[in-house]
Amino acid sequence: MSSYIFKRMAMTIITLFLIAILVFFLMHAIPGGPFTAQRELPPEVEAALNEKYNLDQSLPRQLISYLGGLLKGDLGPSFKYPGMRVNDFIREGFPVSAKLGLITIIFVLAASIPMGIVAALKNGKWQDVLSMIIATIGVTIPSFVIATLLMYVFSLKLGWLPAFGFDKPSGYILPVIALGGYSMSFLARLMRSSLLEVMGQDYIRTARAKGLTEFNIVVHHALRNALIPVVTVLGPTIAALLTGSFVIEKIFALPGMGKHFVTSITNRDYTTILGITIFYATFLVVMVFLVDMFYVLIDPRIKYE
Amino acid sequence: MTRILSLMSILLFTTAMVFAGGAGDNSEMEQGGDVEQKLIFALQNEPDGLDPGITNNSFASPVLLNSFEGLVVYDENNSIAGGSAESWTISDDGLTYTFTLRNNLKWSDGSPLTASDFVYSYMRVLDPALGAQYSEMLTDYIVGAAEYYGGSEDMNSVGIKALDDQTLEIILMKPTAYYIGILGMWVYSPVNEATVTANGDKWTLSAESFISNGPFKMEEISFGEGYELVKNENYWNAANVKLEKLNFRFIPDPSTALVALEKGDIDGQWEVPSADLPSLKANSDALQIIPSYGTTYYEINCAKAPYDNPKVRLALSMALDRTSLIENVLQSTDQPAFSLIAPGYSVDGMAYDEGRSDFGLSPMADVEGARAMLAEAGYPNGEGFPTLELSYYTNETVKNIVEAMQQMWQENLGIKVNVSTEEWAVYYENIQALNYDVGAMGWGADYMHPMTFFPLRLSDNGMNNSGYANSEYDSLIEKAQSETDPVNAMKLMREADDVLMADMPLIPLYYRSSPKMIAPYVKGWYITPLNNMYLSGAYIEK
Amino acid sequence: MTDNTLLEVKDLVKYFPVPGKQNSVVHAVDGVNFSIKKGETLGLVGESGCGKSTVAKSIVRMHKPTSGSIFFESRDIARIGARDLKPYRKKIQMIFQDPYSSLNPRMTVLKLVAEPLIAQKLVSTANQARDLVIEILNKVGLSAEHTSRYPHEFSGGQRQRISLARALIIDPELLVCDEPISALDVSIQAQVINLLQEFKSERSLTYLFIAHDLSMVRYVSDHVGVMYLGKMMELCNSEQIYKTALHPYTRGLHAAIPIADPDAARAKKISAIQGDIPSPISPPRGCRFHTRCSECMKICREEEPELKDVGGDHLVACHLYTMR
Amino acid sequence: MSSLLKVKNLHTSFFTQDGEVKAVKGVSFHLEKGETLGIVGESGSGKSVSSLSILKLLPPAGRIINGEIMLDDKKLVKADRSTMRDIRGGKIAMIFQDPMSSLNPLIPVGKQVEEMIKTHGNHSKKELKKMVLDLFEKVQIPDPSKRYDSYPHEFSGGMRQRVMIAMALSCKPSVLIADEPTTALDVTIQDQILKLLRNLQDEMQMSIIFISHNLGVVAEICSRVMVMYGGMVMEYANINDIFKHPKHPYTMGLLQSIPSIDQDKAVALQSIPGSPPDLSNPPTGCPFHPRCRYARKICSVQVPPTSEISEDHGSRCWLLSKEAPVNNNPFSEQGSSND
Amino acid sequence: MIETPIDESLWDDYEYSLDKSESLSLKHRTYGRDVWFRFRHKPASLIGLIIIVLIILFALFGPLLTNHSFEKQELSFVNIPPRLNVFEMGEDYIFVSKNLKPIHVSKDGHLIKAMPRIKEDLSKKRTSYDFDGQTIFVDYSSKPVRLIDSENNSVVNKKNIHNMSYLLGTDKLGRDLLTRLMIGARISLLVAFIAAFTNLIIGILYGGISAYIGGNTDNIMMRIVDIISTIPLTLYVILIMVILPGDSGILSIIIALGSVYWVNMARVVRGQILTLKEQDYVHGARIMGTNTWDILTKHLIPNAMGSIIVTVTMLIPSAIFIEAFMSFIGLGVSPPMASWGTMCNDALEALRTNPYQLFTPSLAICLTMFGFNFIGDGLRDALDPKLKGR
Repeated sequence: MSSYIFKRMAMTIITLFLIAILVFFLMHAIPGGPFTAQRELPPEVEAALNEKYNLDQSLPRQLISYLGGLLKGDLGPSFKYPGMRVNDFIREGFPVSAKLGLITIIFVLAASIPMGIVAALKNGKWQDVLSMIIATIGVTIPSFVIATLLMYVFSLKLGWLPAFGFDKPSGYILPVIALGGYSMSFLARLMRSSLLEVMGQDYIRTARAKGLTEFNIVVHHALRNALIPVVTVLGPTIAALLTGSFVIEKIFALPGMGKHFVTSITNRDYTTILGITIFYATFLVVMVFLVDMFYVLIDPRIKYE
Repeated sequence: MTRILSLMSILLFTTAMVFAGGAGDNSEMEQGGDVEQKLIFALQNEPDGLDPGITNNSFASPVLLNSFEGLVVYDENNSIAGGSAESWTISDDGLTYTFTLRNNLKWSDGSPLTASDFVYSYMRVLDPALGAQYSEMLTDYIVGAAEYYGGSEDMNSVGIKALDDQTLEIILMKPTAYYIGILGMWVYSPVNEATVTANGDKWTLSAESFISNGPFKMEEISFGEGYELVKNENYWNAANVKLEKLNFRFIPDPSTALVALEKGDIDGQWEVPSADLPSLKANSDALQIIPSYGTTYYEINCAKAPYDNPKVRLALSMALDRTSLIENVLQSTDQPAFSLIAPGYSVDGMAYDEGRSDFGLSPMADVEGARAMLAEAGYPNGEGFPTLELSYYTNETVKNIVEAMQQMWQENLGIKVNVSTEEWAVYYENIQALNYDVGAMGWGADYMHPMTFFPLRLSDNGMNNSGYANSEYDSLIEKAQSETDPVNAMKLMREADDVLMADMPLIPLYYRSSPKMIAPYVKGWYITPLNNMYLSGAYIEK
Repeated sequence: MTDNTLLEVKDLVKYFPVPGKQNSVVHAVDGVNFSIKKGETLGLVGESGCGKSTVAKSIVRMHKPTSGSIFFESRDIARIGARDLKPYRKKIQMIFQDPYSSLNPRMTVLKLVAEPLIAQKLVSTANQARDLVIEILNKVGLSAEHTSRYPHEFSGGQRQRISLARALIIDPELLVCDEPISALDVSIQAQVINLLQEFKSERSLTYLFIAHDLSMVRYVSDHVGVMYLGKMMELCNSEQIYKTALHPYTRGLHAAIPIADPDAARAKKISAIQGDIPSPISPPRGCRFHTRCSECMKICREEEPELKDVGGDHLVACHLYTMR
Repeated sequence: MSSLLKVKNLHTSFFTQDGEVKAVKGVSFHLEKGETLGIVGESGSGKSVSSLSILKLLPPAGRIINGEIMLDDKKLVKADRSTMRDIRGGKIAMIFQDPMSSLNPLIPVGKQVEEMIKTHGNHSKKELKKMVLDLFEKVQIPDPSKRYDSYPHEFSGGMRQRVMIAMALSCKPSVLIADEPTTALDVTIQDQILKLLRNLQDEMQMSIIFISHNLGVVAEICSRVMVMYGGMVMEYANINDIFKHPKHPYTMGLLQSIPSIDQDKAVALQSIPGSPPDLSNPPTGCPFHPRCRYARKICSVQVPPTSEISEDHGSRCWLLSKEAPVNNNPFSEQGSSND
Repeated sequence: MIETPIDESLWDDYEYSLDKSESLSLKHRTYGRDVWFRFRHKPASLIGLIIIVLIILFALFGPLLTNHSFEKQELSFVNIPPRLNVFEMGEDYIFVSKNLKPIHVSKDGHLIKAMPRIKEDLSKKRTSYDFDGQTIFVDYSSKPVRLIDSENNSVVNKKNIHNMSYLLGTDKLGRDLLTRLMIGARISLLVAFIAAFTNLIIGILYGGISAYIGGNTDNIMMRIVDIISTIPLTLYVILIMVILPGDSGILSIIIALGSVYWVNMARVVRGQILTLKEQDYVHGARIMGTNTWDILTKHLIPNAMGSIIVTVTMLIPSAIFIEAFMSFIGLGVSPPMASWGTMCNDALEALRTNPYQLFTPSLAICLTMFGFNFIGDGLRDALDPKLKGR
């Protein structure tokens, strides 16, 4: 097991470095630089900035010094926000995104799994149809439309909920729904089909033949098995939810990390692009790894050696 | 000789000013009972920094102008008034400015603020390593500054001196009548040497180290979320500062901010969604339309055929129905523009644009005229005219205008127009590289003087991205810049304006106004046409 | 071996890596020797996991053996590359156990049965192929109208007959049958066996017939080999395996066959072989069967018996007979 | 004496997109205390569906259309859920063909057995474990206390089936339905399981319904046999009659398909031609007639009635009717088979 | 036992025939038909199919039926909703738009013309307009906006009529929303289909090769997939927009989607091929000497097609989704072209003022996704070999 984990980690680090290198060259390939502005900078300033941020060096040298910093866990200074470091962005933004993400994950799980279960157990009945209509709507409407509509209805028309920010706990409600809507629906559908499949398995028939109550069968026999495919998609989903969403953070004015995914690119804030991507990739890899480890817990058949 | 420039521009902006109902006299008003004196104001974006010496980011302006105070400020009449300086004198040759600071000026941490602080701050801007984005506001005017900046001269040759603790002297290279207006920019704000030295480039990142000298001081900085400022008890005029708390919240989506405003969660917002303007105009008493000293225009690539032909450029300009663009597309209260230079500046009661030519343009499209002009240029009915590439940067409002312009040109001139968008960084590189036909652009004034616009078409100016060069224009501007008599200067500028617009090296579209949402119970604020908001006298009255 | 030996397997070894485990392997086949004469049928029996299928798959070169040789028409095909193998692909065919997974569900019967013809470039026109297909289909009891149908429309027995038609359409020399009837209903098994027997006599085919059903193996085979945990335990002609089986395992297998005779069946009270087959990852030392053998001796636990001729072309790997 | 379990005129259908598929068409049988009833038939004959119908464990598309199932005096067809739950496992236990898929892969086997006991009675935790270990011992699982915490995938097929048997026996049911319990196993293991079942039955005096497609296996364990084809009972009789005096062409065909020990290799096996019927498109009349070598025209027209040969022996074949002609009739004195 | 005597002739020998004994399902269906049969027996999937067909028809032929062009702007008729709340002034209907311009509307709901403004009186918050010689006023000093006729009387009669000139109303540049919706459908579906097609090709090739070769090649190829899937899409899109010549918004979206979005498909195909290549019929084919190409094209890919098609139907909505998202962050098709994504995005801004502008395009996106989702669900079941024969 430990040798497996070690191997996996080595692989992960190599992958992350490759991602860093690829993104590095990709972002330098796009035109425009971090200091492009309408008011042309005096050449002295530009030279000073380029020197300050190492941009006067050749790309490979920049890359090497960046990777060197990366090894020490330093994601470099932001080009756009003087004095800020990319680590600061993550330190400031990630907890916000993560908190929203965490609540969203709880909401997603708390809503999708029961929904999927009900739909599967009432296969073909109105509960199923209703759940699946909700779930289909959830996967069909883009999150920015959901977010705007929710705000229009609940903040503007009804005035029940704040339109932005986390100043009040109720401020979480709309972003959580908008952010989690898609995952919730997707997982509900997955849960439904997975549970439907499990409910057709022989061991469920065995459990019935034992005289177990339907509740017992679902809870003790079907759910754990049905959760396996759900857990598989949970890794990337959790990673995506915790690292924030550009759209939701923009609409609800949340000081999270998600906006950096887009703004750093439009700003050509090179270090931020790299840092955010690497942070996300690391997070993703770790989540996928945790999911794999979680398999070991729920499925005795899986062993990593 | 003391002269305070009068920069009133009411005449042209009657329309708008009526809406700016919040502006007004504040001294007599009583504060409204026990209402909490707290203002929450939404900004669309996080500024890229709060170092007044470095940033030129417009999102920083409401914060910087209310937490720092330079030597002079713009008052509610857009006139220059004393800020940290109580008074000043200008030598007869127009080169030496001597400022007398107010007594007992203090930083927000209570330490004394002296003339040498100003010297320190300005010299700091003149260090290229700082990366000051407005450095030319010093190097272009102050004697020795450019040389020091370029590294060829030492500090002592720069014309900035603290004569004593309360007296500051600035010596210019050449007489510049509008220099005092430039001094109102935040790049001329003092910064506290102690905190800058102690914290380096991080001094603006935490409230403790963010030491300022304006009416408000920083209480909390929440990165990505907003700034909380409180009244600065050490401000010289603290007695007249009524707001106890001033919050700036970043709400990237103006529609969200609007919802929040209508719910009463915030009291004002910097950007108003343009789509909501008409209904806000009809229904909201919070909408304030502020005249703005800026022009939205379109760059034409004068170095490229057929746009190197002034007739073509004029035809393009004539074919646009500016009124329809403003009323139907923007649904705003902007004014049709016929020149690069926005109106709003006046000298001795004479407005800059009084009696100005319309340069052959009219508020509605002059289809006949435009066609004739294009035919004269060799393209009757647009025949043989290459496809016009109309570029713009990713922005919703610009997109609407561009789409409407596309149709106007196609219909009115019979030419084919292609529209393409790029995100700003790419777009601007293309514009700079003259890799375009016609492209969206605009200019908002830095200071209240037409000279903030003219350099845009100087042949050697870095911001002239049109490939246009006219030595006559260049020399007129040079003359105007050093003309100390404002009336004469205006004449020269008007001449230059005529020379410029006869060549039509850009398509002026409209002179901007700037809509803001500020709840009606907020009083005592004012916003200048430079888009500078001053809240030192603001208060809540419910 | 005599001249008319078609296939000779010598010291065949096949180990499979255990997924996730670095240093252990599955000892699927661990040194097996046998040969088949032209026109004869060799039956291989044994419990699941004894390696009989691996032997079959090695012979058709579904995988490369770890070591050992497989002489087909005197040429070792155990380790030759895909190109050299091509001529043998025509001569050796195989029928699989599961009639459901061995036919591509997306192909019609015509395409399925014609596939080997096309792969071996034996026909030039579609009509020619079609005629050949119908001819062979008729032989296995199906008709021309079945050609446009898909496998899922057929029952298991019918599919197995399609598989047979498919394997035989290119006239192979050797047909490897990997448990061809064990997935079929009893009433159908006889159909397939009868077809196999018919073809054998008609085309003088050679079979390697793998099954776990001893009575069927005896019926179809000339010689029978009994495998256990990757080893050959006993090898003799089919009459001997039934009447004078020597190895305790063979006898046990024999006794385990349910007899369709209620009186005889009821008489047996204790099962013939106790326990489970051990893991092929770590097979027992000594005789691999010793853990379940009722006649286990001390030597059986320590020394592995060799497969030895005890006379009459009867080979057995058991210390009971090496002692003598 | 009333039978322990009685099934009368059972009709079970599946409702698919292709329409109704009649899997069981009027099956009747009874099961006496302590006896083993074998149900023989090939895939699709309706044998498994019949047994699943008894416990109402049919997949969602399946439904009992008609008929009566009586356990002692309880009517099961209309029984409510909680009654059925008591019966399942408590009165009637079941084991299935594939012990791998029939055990929950994520739960230790001990727990799975324990769960069954817990459902049908009140026992302390300690008792429960003890009972499970005893059961494991009884079904000859070596080293029970160690195996208690093992997962199904760590077991061999035979061991898994022993677990299933232990589970089935845990509540001392009066009826055990074994649905092809040895089909997936090797002969040696099949032999062990059969012997185990037989010994356990002797010991516990329960009744068994043993379903198999293999007549040999049935011979080992059953006292009475019922042969099914196309959803109908073709013939029923005690074990000796079935093997020695079969009265149905299908039964006869089945018996002849198995090579006997001294089968002459030169003689071809006697096979039943053709293929089993497609249930969604069953033949008219006797379901077996397309493959029957004795078939008459009437066989394709009308379903034959069940003729009682003796009290305990019946067969559904037209050739048994009094009017049936004698030529090529294996059941008449003169025509009995000469081929 | 048998009561009625049986007709003698019935005792004749039954004629044995091969066909009858080899019973086969009467309902002989080819594979495709079989799938179709199972597909159309699910009402939801059928509804999905009908929706998609209707949308495609709508996109292809709809623009022929409207008398508007998708790009023609009528700047005097901007932001006119589909339902008009008009003032009844004698025989005339007058609609006052959101930007407070009176528009003359005919009795049957056709927009006639916007009235020229005479004068705006800001202090009284009323504007005067010339209505065929009469002067009327729009008074917005109080809510709701009032219309005052030439005699200085407030017009009180109001009525809701349907906008017959623009059935779904106009957008912010006075273009017909219905026509734009149709054109938008073309773009959105085009983006979706081309993206799906590109993904199909790349995904199948990549996933197929990776799985077929296996071993270290597979390992490396899958690592590459991992890497690609973590790199921000925005970065690619900007890069691609820059590399491609100026005006090709759609092309860059398609290329962006096509060049990175295949990773899911590759994973799916790989998973399928990995399982399939261990199937007996694949081994069988190899034993027969079938070459690799035929094994891939005749055995592996056709059998993986089920999951592939299902993935594609799920991929199409996600391509529409991404196109919409791109528009949201400002990287959509170039104007005056419309796509549903850009329409949604344009309308979002004006949601408070003109909610109807968001309604139709987002409904269209929803319906399409519903359609594809249902088709995907239906196909998954229809193609699932496990369900065969049930």
